[in-house]
Amino acid sequence: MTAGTASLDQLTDWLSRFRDLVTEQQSYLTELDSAIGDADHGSNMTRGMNAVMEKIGAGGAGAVDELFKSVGMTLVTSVGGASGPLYGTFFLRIGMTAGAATALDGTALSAAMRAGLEGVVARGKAEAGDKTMFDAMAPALDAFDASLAAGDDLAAASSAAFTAAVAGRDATEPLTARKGRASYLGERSAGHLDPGATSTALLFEALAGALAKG
Amino acid sequence: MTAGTASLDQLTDWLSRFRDLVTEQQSYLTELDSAIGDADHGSNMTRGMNAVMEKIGAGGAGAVDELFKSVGMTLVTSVGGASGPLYGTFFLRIGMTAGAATALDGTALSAAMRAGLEGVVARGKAEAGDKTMFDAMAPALDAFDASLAAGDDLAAASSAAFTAAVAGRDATEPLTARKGRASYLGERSAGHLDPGATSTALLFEALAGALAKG
Amino acid sequence: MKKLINAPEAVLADALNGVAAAHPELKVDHVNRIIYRGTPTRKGKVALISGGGSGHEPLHGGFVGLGMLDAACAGEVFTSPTPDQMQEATKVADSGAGVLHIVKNYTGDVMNFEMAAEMAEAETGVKVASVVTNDDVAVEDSTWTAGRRGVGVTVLLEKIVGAAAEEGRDLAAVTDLATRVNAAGRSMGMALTSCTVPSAGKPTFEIPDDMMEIGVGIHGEPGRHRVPLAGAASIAQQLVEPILADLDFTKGPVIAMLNGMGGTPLIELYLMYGEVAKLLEKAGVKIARNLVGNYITSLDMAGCSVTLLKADDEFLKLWDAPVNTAGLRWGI
Amino acid sequence: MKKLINAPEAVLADALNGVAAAHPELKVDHVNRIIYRGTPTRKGKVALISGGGSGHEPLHGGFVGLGMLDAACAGEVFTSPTPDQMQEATKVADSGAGVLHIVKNYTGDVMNFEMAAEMAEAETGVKVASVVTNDDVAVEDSTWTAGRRGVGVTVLLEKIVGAAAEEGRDLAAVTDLATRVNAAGRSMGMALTSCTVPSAGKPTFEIPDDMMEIGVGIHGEPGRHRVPLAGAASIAQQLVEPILADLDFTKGPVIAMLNGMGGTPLIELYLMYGEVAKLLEKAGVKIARNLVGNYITSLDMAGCSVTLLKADDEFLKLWDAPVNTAGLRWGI
Ligand SMILES: Nc1ncnc2c1ncn2[C@@H]1O[C@H](COP(=O)(O)OP(=O)(O)O)[C@@H](O)[C@H]1O
Ligand SMILES: Nc1ncnc2c1ncn2[C@@H]1O[C@H](COP(=O)(O)OP(=O)(O)O)[C@@H](O)[C@H]1O
Ligand SMILES: [Mg+2]
Ligand SMILES: [Mg+2]
Ligand SMILES: [Mg+2]
Ligand SMILES: [Mg+2]
Repeated sequence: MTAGTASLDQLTDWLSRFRDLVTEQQSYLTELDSAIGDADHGSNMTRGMNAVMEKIGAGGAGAVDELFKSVGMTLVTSVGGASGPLYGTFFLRIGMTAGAATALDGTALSAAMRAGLEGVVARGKAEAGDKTMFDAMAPALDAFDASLAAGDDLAAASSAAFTAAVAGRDATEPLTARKGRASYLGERSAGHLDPGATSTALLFEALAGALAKG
Repeated sequence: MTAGTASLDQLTDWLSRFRDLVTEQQSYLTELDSAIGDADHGSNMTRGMNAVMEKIGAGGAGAVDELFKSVGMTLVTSVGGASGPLYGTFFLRIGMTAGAATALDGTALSAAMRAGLEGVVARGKAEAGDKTMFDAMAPALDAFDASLAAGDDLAAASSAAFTAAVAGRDATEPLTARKGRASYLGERSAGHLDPGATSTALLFEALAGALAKG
Repeated sequence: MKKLINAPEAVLADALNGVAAAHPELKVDHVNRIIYRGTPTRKGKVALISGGGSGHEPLHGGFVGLGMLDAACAGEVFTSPTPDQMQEATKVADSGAGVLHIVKNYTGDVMNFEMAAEMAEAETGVKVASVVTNDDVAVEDSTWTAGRRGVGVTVLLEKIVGAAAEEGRDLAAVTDLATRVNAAGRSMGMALTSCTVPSAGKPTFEIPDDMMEIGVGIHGEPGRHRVPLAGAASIAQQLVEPILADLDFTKGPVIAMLNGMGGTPLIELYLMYGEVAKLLEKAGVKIARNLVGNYITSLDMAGCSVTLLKADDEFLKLWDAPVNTAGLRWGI
Repeated sequence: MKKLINAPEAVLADALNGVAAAHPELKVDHVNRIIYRGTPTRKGKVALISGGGSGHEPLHGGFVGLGMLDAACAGEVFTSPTPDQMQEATKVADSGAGVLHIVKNYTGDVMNFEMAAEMAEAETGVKVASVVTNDDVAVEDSTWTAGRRGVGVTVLLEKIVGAAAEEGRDLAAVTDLATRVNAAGRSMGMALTSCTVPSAGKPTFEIPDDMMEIGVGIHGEPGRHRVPLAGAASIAQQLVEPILADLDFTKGPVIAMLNGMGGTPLIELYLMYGEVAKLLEKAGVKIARNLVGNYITSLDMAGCSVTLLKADDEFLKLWDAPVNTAGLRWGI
């Protein structure tokens, strides 16, 4: 189906942009987590992505699988909490699925991210509407696929994914949480954005930025 | 020397007025104690004088010694802190000095209160300028005696005592405390009224009220 | 934010330095952030490992020692530790008799401990069993949600199961006991104030002077309900009633814990315990043992929680067994 | 004011109810507000009695039991108990071997204990001796003033002297020991926030978010100096330096206590202990034993204090002797 590929540099740029975004929005993410969680999502994601960039900044990943397995393991071993294993598994599965390529075309990237999402679901058992990162991640991947299927290139597809992630994030606001810490609040969880869905929207903002043309 | 006597009823009225004044000014006394002490002088004095009025309200004191010994013991056993033993001793010594009279003339009342002051000094070792209740009590008794010596009656003498107590109280403000809790603050104790000197001014306000002419 | 810290990022490392300095009888792995007993696990003794986010002290590091845990993994404040920490603790503490992971029911803790167990079994063949505590009646129990939080019962479980491991029971027996202790306990908590997470720098929630949160956990999360501030007797009732409604505690002896959230002084905790004891007596609940103090805290939050545990003779005997940890000590 | 209480006037009575409910091994005289050991003082054993205003828990009631106090008198919050309470405790606890009154140096405490001793000796012939603790280096020592406050050393003294009384030393020996312990110890405290006295209903002092009080006691009084908020390492230095300047602690082993003021969580106390231990090591002070926790508090004040005690072999042996109280327990 697809036009263009994501190079190893672009994929590394994705991670770097994601680090910058969570760092910039650390306080905001923590504020969201204060309302319905335990006020650490911003510092968790910042700590994790800084560890990731330190690890891969050292360079040396010759292939996509190596890169993302290292990213996943670094998140798993540096974050903790719910987001550590979930984002960690997401990237680990991307690495396991992508293989020893040095670039991914749309189909391959889609398959890898899908595997990542499945990993998140395997770990966290979240379903649509539970008010978790799933609610931003699943629509983002659907939009990514739909865009590729419509013949768009990677830039357009990742931009569509971002838009869908933002919509998915916003749709978590009225929901009553059924998974994660926010579920302890019962109905009081409604009326707040989910912090994990918000960081996931940043994940796709970073992807769209990294794969944008020119 | 003196004109008029203080009857048992008037002396009881003294105590009752003192209770009313410390109750009214409980928050104020505690606020003063917050600045340079431990924020309990108002509740200490209120608790003590309420216990006193409950005790003597039951009636039955046939003589001055009985009345004030009971007042002193009640303060000693219900207040605690610094003010309990000090005010308690003040009234105990009044009782011990006054004897089984049913009224006190100026000379007798002066002698009794002097004995009370000596008791306060024996217990607390305060000297003039230490920033304690002594600094209101000693000038009040001096003024009381001077007024009587000048031929004034009890009403005028107690009013002079009150005026002197207020002046003594006000003079504690610039002092650096050398006794009591305020001494722990060192120079930071300067610039605040002493709480005990403030309640002692109320003691003489109550006396002046009780002995005022008809 | 007013805290006795150097910097938000350094809280955990600095606090572990203090633990190491204060407790020469413990071993602190500063790299992996694990607190061990000073002496290796006795051959044949099942090792007990727990862990969780920091900010709940003395839980869990304060419960490492004879009669309780073999090791505790410390996460960042309110953040579950990571699988590699738990895997390392599992490897080191195992004496060959297997390891029980004691996990409080939070999504992060459960996932990280699961990964750790997978890794430890796969890489080293250590037998790992887990128990997940979930005693908080403030949260509705449901398979569709994350379920109930693990709170106060975790403390009582670590003591009771720790004594059983010390006796030499095997991994299956220790795990079974842990499951039974968890099933027999219930908790309910409240907060007068929020706590402040160091990295967040300000209180997790704002609450007016005349309100309180009922049904809080131990992570500074808002509670189930915000209600008007009330006296101790009424607060006790709001904590005890949901517990008694959830499980019958009148059929035998009970271990009761009145736990402080970290910012509440002991005089208030005793006062609250007096109110709780009165209510329990009225309800026909017989308290055989009790704990009053700060055992599972939420940083500097002011508030308290009540935990009740149905305790048969087996539980009571294990409860009374010697214990020698920084946070609980008797009989030794 | 947010507190787990029913009413300001009822705090002490209600808290004593809780103590009685939580500690069946103690006897609580609710009328006289005295906490006794459950069993009468052994014939021939000197009785140790302490007491003071409430709000410093676990001090003193939490230190009643084998190896420490025989009785503790509880005053209103921050208000010394009254002579009749102390006299009653003295009468009841005396086994014929005499009674040592352990008094913290505050005008009120000293005067009330003096009156109690006079009354007890006059009315019942009980031999009463006293020791007045005055270890707070924040206050200048002078015969022209009320002198130094009694703070942290009181805890260590009650433990050490309690063990000596348990050994059967006579009143003169016990008193002499108490005097020596007091002379060998120094303390210094600080506060991040004020406490709130229940009857006052609001914080004793206001303090901005970027300031702290150095040289506070345990009654919510402002300190000697208000200085800019600093990190834990700097705070440790501001506490340790005046102590070391006042007494030489480098000549032998030392018992160190890092004490919380009531509103500071354990994780911060451990962190502070780490900083203090580092400074002491640098200064050549050898810590032989330590305590980290809330032992002598100031209601809900956030802050801490450092206490050092020069401890020779005699002190260390007595320190290590068994103790069984609500607040300190080991060896039994
Ligand atoms: N079971 C789950 N499945 C998917 N995502 C989850 C699940 N539980 C929690 N999350 C996500 O994790 C986010 C919280 O992450 P974080 O605050 O870092 O961890 P913790 O909740 O342990 O403090 C939530 O906002 C939510 O999006
Ligand atoms: N040695 C002393 N001699 C005389 N008065 C004293 C002495 N020490 C304290 N006081 C008085 O007691 C007052 C404080 O009383 P109060 O607050 O009730 O007791 P406490 O200081 O024990 O909390 C002080 O303001 C002072 O006037
Ligand atoms: Mg969180
Ligand atoms: Mg006072
Ligand atoms: Mg967390
Ligand atoms: Mg006082």
